[in-house]
Amino acid sequence: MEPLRQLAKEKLDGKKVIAVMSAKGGVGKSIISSLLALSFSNVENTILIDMDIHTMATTKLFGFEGKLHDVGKDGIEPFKANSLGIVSLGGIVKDNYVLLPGGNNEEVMESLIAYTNMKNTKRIIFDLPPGLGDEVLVLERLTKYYPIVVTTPSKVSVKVVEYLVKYLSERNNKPLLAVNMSYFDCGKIVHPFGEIENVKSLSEKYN
Amino acid sequence: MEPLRQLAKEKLDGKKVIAVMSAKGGVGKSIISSLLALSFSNVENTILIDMDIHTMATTKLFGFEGKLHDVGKDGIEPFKANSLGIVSLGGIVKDNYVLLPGGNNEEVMESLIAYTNMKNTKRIIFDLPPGLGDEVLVLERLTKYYPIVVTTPSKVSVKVVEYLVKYLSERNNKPLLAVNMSYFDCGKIVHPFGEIENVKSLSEKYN
Amino acid sequence: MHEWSVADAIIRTVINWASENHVKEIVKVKVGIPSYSFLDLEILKEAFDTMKKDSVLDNAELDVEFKEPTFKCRNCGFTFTSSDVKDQLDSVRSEFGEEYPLHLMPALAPSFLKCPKCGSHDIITQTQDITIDGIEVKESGTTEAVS
Amino acid sequence: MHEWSVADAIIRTVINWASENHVKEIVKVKVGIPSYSFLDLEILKEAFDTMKKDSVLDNAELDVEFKEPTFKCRNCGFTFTSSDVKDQLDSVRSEFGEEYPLHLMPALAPSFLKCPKCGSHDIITQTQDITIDGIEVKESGTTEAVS
Ligand SMILES: Nc1ncnc2c1ncn2[C@@H]1O[C@H](COP(=O)(O)OP(=O)(O)O)[C@@H](O)[C@H]1O
Ligand SMILES: Nc1ncnc2c1ncn2[C@@H]1O[C@H](COP(=O)(O)OP(=O)(O)O)[C@@H](O)[C@H]1O
Ligand SMILES: [Mg+2]
Ligand SMILES: [Mg+2]
Ligand SMILES: [Mg+2]
Ligand SMILES: [Mg+2]
Ligand code: NI
Ligand code: NI
Ligand SMILES: [Zn+2]
Ligand SMILES: [Zn+2]
Repeated sequence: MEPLRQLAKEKLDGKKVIAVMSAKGGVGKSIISSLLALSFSNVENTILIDMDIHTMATTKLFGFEGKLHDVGKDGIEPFKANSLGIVSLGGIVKDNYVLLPGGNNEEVMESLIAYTNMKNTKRIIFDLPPGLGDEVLVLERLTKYYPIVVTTPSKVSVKVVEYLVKYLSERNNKPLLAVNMSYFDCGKIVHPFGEIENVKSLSEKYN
Repeated sequence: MEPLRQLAKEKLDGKKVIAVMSAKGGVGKSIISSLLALSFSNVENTILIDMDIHTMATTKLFGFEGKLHDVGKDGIEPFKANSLGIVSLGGIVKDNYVLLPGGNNEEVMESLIAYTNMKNTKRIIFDLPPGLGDEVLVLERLTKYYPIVVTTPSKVSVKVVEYLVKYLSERNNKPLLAVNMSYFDCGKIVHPFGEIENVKSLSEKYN
Repeated sequence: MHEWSVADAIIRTVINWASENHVKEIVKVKVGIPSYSFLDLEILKEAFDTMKKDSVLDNAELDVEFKEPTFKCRNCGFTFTSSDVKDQLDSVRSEFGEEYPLHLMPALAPSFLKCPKCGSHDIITQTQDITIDGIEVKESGTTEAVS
Repeated sequence: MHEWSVADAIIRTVINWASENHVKEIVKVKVGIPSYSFLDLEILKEAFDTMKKDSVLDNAELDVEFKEPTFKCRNCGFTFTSSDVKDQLDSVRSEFGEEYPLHLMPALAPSFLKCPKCGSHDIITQTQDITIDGIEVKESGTTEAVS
């Protein structure tokens, strides 16, 4: 009997869930999940949940640093950025760092999901941390989700991200591959992290 | 009694240890630790150990993908890039992904250290993963180390990296802050991730 | 107010269990809670009694045991309990107020506690969150189901 | 050849323990090893006997118990042992040869094993690496020190 898991599962039941993922850090997961969530929030009630428990970038991106989530009878109240709800561990620990042994990660992640007030919410977007660990295992235990795997076109990033694409394909949970074509316009368009060719073989290999 | 930890501790005893760290992903830890290690290897016997067990970027940066470490009576033999020794979990799992619950991370990290052949090695450089978890705790359990904390000058990265700088300062293990001033020359010098001003307040705050 | 979410988790879990085991009426639910979460027993019971209505838990009583988990420092080996770090806990609680981090998420303990002997955050503990330690049903006497 | 590193870890740990406890001579060291690491007992004993020379372990015997840990799937709840995933283990061993990943690092098991029931990698296990389960000393009879 696992009360935390039970509550987390039931909270997500019936919601449309997207997970923005990558095995590599700094590829634009938080940027892309934020933009995506803002877009969806114009269409239906959406909450963005930041699962990166060590960086908590979302509070920094949206300007909620130093703020604490309200906690009511329905749970943790998301911060509001226009019509988008935002939940981050940063709204629980304020400006403290989060330093934890690996065995504690899953419980913190499950808590963040279980205790969020999701009433009237139709869509949940998860901003996942780098790596291939608890975040993937926890999500899979709790819900079906639509994976968006983010990479830059650099060769190293593409190779690292292939681990995750391979894993998801094996689990019959085929991802959408989002290539962060961050570019620079200084008279001509330049792509500092590489050209699209680096990604094509990955796309073709996993269809 | 912990045989794995005992062996790891004794392997590192008397070595000069640097840890290239950051709470944030994609800031250049692997790039900087690789360049640093190559430099030191021209001066003294040096091994670079990649502690990022999910991305294993070092095999990709140095061209050792698909290769397995030899394992002899003295342990795991580092790959050789000129005079630099390189140890990566990639040399144990080949091209398989590494997907693990958090509770298993520390044992894999301790194993990587414990079982490496460090005979005649004077300096160990650790390339750490993003986050603030087992990698920091494991290293602290095993050895004294010199921390190099890497950031780009972007505001979000600087804020995230402050967690680690704060933690290390509390532990009286003051880091060297390395700012990855990746720039673009297209007629004039441009810094896509921000200007040095974003870092100055962090430097001043933690001296 | 986090107590309401805790009650919600308990109720949903027990209802799910009752459904899977064809149980019609539950008399008592025994739960364990780490002492350092400082959950308010009165609020927890109030929330439980409010949310259990019109369910298989209608007549159920909530029996709460506050547990005193042992912490172990992985850096120096020292073991301690939350009474040994009372000053640290008080300090965090005063910084945050009622809904302090370990109230909401006991698993965050290593981030907020330092070993009283060596100062390290490298701390592990066995019990971290709410547990359901026993359920008594009406029908055939006592049934114990441990989480 | 990984057996040599395992012997090295055992010897250093026991020497360290003997030093801290003022023990002069050790008669037997009992160790536990997960079965799925497929360590070679003969090579392990050879390595132990070679490396123990001129130490407090000079006359010590190595007593090895291959343990059969239980795996639990966190996705569907199924429990199993390594004999239930023999085909998977054989497949990995044939891919890598003798120094296969779980030989070197038993903690990597979840990456290489899938639940036989649901196919998930979400697997936990209690025993993961080498343990020192007992030490017998010469002086005052049997002393048990469990890791
Ligand atoms: N398309 C983009 N254009 C400009 N900056 C970007 C873009 N994508 C990412 N960045 C920057 O790169 C850094 C890493 O992005 P982030 O979303 O935090 O990555 P992740 O969440 O994968 O670690 C941030 O400083 C971010 O501002
Ligand atoms: N100074 C730099 N110049 C050019 N590219 C860089 C520089 N620093 C980092 N990069 C690129 O940024 C990406 C992230 O760098 P990496 O060293 O892998 O970061 P981390 O190890 O912190 O995740 C890689 O694609 C790398 O090639
Ligand atoms: Mg990275
Ligand atoms: Mg991010
Ligand atoms: Mg990141
Ligand atoms: Mg890296
Ligand atoms: Ni409360
Ligand atoms: Ni071997
Ligand atoms: Zn301590
Ligand atoms: Zn299963």
